[in-house]
Amino acid sequence: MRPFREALISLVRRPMLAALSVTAISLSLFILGLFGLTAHNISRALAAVEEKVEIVAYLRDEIDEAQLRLVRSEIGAFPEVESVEYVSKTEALYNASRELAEFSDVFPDVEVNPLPASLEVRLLPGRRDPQSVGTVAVRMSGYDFIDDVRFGRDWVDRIHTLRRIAGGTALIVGGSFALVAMLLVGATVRMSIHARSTEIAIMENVGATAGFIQRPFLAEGLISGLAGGAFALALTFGAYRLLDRAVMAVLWLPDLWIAAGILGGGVLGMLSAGRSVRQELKGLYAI
Amino acid sequence: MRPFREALISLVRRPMLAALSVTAISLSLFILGLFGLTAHNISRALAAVEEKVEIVAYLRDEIDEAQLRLVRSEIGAFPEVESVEYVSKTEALYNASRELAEFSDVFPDVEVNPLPASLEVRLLPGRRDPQSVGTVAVRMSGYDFIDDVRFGRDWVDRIHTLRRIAGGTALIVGGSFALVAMLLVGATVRMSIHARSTEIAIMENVGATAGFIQRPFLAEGLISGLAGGAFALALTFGAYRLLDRAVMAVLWLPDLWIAAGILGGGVLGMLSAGRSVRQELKGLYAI
Amino acid sequence: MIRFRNVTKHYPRSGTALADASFHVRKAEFVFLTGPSGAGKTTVLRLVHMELAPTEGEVIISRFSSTRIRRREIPQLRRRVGFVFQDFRLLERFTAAENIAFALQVTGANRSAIRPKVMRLLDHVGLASRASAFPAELSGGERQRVAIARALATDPLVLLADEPTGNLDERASLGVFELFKQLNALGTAVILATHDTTLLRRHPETRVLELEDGRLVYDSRSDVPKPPHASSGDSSIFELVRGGPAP
Amino acid sequence: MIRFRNVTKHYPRSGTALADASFHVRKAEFVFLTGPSGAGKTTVLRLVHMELAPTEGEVIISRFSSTRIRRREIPQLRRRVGFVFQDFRLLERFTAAENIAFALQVTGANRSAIRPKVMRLLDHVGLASRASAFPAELSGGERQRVAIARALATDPLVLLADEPTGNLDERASLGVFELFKQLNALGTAVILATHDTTLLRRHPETRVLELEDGRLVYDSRSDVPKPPHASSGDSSIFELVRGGPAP
Ligand SMILES: Nc1ncnc2c1ncn2[C@@H]1O[C@H](COP(=O)(O)OP(=O)(O)OP(=O)(O)O)[C@@H](O)[C@H]1O
Ligand SMILES: Nc1ncnc2c1ncn2[C@@H]1O[C@H](COP(=O)(O)OP(=O)(O)OP(=O)(O)O)[C@@H](O)[C@H]1O
Ligand SMILES: [Mg+2]
Ligand SMILES: [Mg+2]
Repeated sequence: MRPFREALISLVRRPMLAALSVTAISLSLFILGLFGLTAHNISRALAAVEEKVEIVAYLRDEIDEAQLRLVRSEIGAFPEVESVEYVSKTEALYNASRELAEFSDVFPDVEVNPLPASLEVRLLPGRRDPQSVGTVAVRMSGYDFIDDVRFGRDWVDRIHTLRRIAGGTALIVGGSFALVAMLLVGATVRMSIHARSTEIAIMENVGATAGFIQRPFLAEGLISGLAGGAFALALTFGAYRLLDRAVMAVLWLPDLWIAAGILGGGVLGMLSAGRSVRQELKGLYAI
Repeated sequence: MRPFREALISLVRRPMLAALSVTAISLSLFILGLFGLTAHNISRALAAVEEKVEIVAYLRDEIDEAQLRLVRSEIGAFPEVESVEYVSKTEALYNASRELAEFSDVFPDVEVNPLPASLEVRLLPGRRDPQSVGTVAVRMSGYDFIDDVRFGRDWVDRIHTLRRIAGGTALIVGGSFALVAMLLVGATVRMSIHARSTEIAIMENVGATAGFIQRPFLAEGLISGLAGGAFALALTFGAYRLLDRAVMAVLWLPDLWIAAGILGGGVLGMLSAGRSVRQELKGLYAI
Repeated sequence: MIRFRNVTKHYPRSGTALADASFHVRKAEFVFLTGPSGAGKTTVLRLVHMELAPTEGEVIISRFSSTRIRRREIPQLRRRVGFVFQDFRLLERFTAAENIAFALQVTGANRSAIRPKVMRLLDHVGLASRASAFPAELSGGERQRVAIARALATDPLVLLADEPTGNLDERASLGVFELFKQLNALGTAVILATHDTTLLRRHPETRVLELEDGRLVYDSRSDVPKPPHASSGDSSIFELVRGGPAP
Repeated sequence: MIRFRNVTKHYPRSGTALADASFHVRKAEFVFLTGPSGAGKTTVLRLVHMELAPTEGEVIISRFSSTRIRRREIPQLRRRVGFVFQDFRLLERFTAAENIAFALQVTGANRSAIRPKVMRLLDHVGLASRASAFPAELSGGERQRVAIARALATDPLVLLADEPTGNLDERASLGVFELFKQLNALGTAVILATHDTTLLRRHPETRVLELEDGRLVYDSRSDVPKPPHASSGDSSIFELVRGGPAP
């Protein structure tokens, strides 16, 4: 195919220009990679904390098997609820003895188990905000056999605020980074094509149509963008390894993000090239 | 001055090239601005949390005025200690009654105040790590009149870990961003000067020395860098306002950072330009 | 084929380069366009090529008129017009052969036909051995010959040649001129802008259009008598020669 | 002043452009350098300018030798050598006047002296009215004259002129030639590379060096007889002219 052959020839024959523009594209996309890495890990950490949001309903001792089954299945059917776990009185005592050393001393001695049985309710992801938690808690406390409902309002509020702040910051800072990366790729491609305006003018002079002139540049933009994306991936991986070893265990980016980043680089390179070439075309009359 | 006059002429006569390279420089430095904004706010938030690290020493009821004064001044002289605050039995009771609603019910009724007096010790910034805290606590518990020393080891550990992680991440991610910004500025300046290699070759042909050729380019690099820095500042301020309104109250960057950013942009632009021109010089013989 | 109707061209920062010029070049005609430096020769050729729009008047080439042509028709026109530019305009990153091939690719020529045709053209201008050299690796005259070969490549309807022998020795010039004559014999209209008086003197039968200071002062096919060699233009050089101070 | 000692120049991708050339040009001498396109004329001038290093042999200009010159001496040399490049090499973003002024600034000329000198030079080449035009706004011949004015600006020790009249009409050529003669009369050595046979014929007293295919085949000052007009080079054009197919 002419466009790709010519693009490769051109990249090889202008090694400096090609190297500089691929470098600039790589660095621009690396910004996204770094931001993605940070954002992904923070978001996963928050999600992990949020998973601990649960509502505990303490049951009266009088509840019987059938009633328990009914309550469990009814609560399990609430639209917000992910799972309902039953913790018997014995289990509660066992857990308490493991968690509290002082308690463990008295454990074998107690005659009567003072701890109530309970239902531990987890909510679906996306329904762990204070309002949903509150609603579910209120509905649950309506049951006769439920003595008391607890969910640590402060805790839920605080996580929610954190999430909102992290999300808003990520949206604004991340959006800025993404925009910056796009604009940077655009500016560098524009620059590398501006450096070739004489070439483009000559092509026009010889009677080449806009499309004919553009095609190799589009191919070149695509190739540079993909190459830039690949290098950016390598750089991001380097930063990931460094973080992982020097600071703490971090998660690597999801495959989808990686694929989107590289393809995005290619498409961005191509679109920028197309736009830049169109801007260089003199059109009908030079003067 | 010739260099600056020529630089301005050149910027005006190549508006496209000038605009593109200033744009690219602005965007690159904006990355630093955004990162700086985020890092500064996270660091301030962590510092605020860390300020709450304190060691509380409960005093025996038997302690008298003179002994108390001695203990206070001795502990205040520890190299790690910032301040020592005395909380009397009465104050302790008052505080407890304000913080715990249940307690407040019984407050007027109590005959004997069950709460001990205490010393609240704050450490100097930079000495709030688990080890320093532990050392001070051990030294304090050596005093006769001190009954018990508490500092919430888990809390101190957790804050310290967070600090370490945030610091490490900032160092690696921020270092990468700074490097990327520098390389990007370098690459775009290099590109814009590469676009003028013919011009440079002609100057050499006419007998201009390397220094004579370089000077206007240095001035141009300085001007573009400063302009890029100023635009980056404006963009960063925009992001700050957006964050501040849409997400949460954030702190603006310290003046020193701003000055360093803009001056850094100028110096970076100048150095990159100098290096780029030297690379374009054909030198002794073209072939 | 080529018709100028009262064409005037002003350049933004320098004024009138062509004033009220009217002439007609027929199909398969051969015309010398002459006049001193700065007279407007290149301007006329660029108007034919529709690289410039006339400020006033109309330029008509074949079925294209400067007043009605649309943007996407420009490439169609240019593919029928071969232009040997005064400053060559070779693609620096293309070899001599690739520069010529490019002009053929643009017309959608058959890929397999391009290579032999390019080699034949290079051979015609004496550059077969330099086919794979880049413009920067060619001498001035060699570059000019590549530009000539490119202009001839597409068997154009109209050939515009702007000082095409300025960098060529007498023998090469003659060869190039013969190439133009042959193309002309096959039906191509040729406008050759030149100062080369040897060339003019050698072909007294050929039509001459003479410009001076943007005005068409002489057309050998009309009845206007050739004016005495005129006054304006480069007088200052002569003042100097007649006794100005050394630089 | 200028001495070539068995100078050979190979270009990386194209072989020998100059083979074992030896000659000497004295102070205040005027030399025509001639030969067909591709013979090596520009190569000789670029060697004098130390833009190229000889592959073998030695080039000596005044006190500079190609074998010993150091990087920082190159600008010193070039400031003493005026060069009218075949492709002009004007700074595109500088006006005509600024292009000439630049050559003077480079030599550290007094700022207040530059402006009047530039205007005088522009006037000498008939471009006073185009002083503030950019190269892209000039005609081919006008650009060439700016290049000439720039080369003359620094009162050089040596003037190299590469086909300096290729884009000029006869009268302007004569004027330029007279400028060169005047400079030469003041002590500047001039090497003028040209194919312009009219110029050569008009100045039979002037020394001629003739190159052919990289060899120095004739020096009018030595006793070597001028060879019959030779064989190689652009023969293919003539084959065509003698009856090859049209392109
Ligand atoms: N792009 C431009 N902008 C402004 N003025 C121009 C431009 N191009 C040419 N001119 C001016 O118009 C006049 C005619 O220029 P043109 O190039 O047509 O001359 P020419 O006859 O080709 O001369 P030459 O023989 O020197 O090439 C000249 O005075 C020139 O300075
Ligand atoms: N940079 C280069 N790289 C490779 N080959 C070159 C280079 N420059 C010139 N040549 C070749 O060297 C030979 C001599 O070139 P040169 O420019 O000296 O010729 P010239 O006598 O000036 O010709 P003209 O009259 O056409 O300008 C030519 O065959 C040319 O192709
Ligand atoms: Mg012209
Ligand atoms: Mg030459």
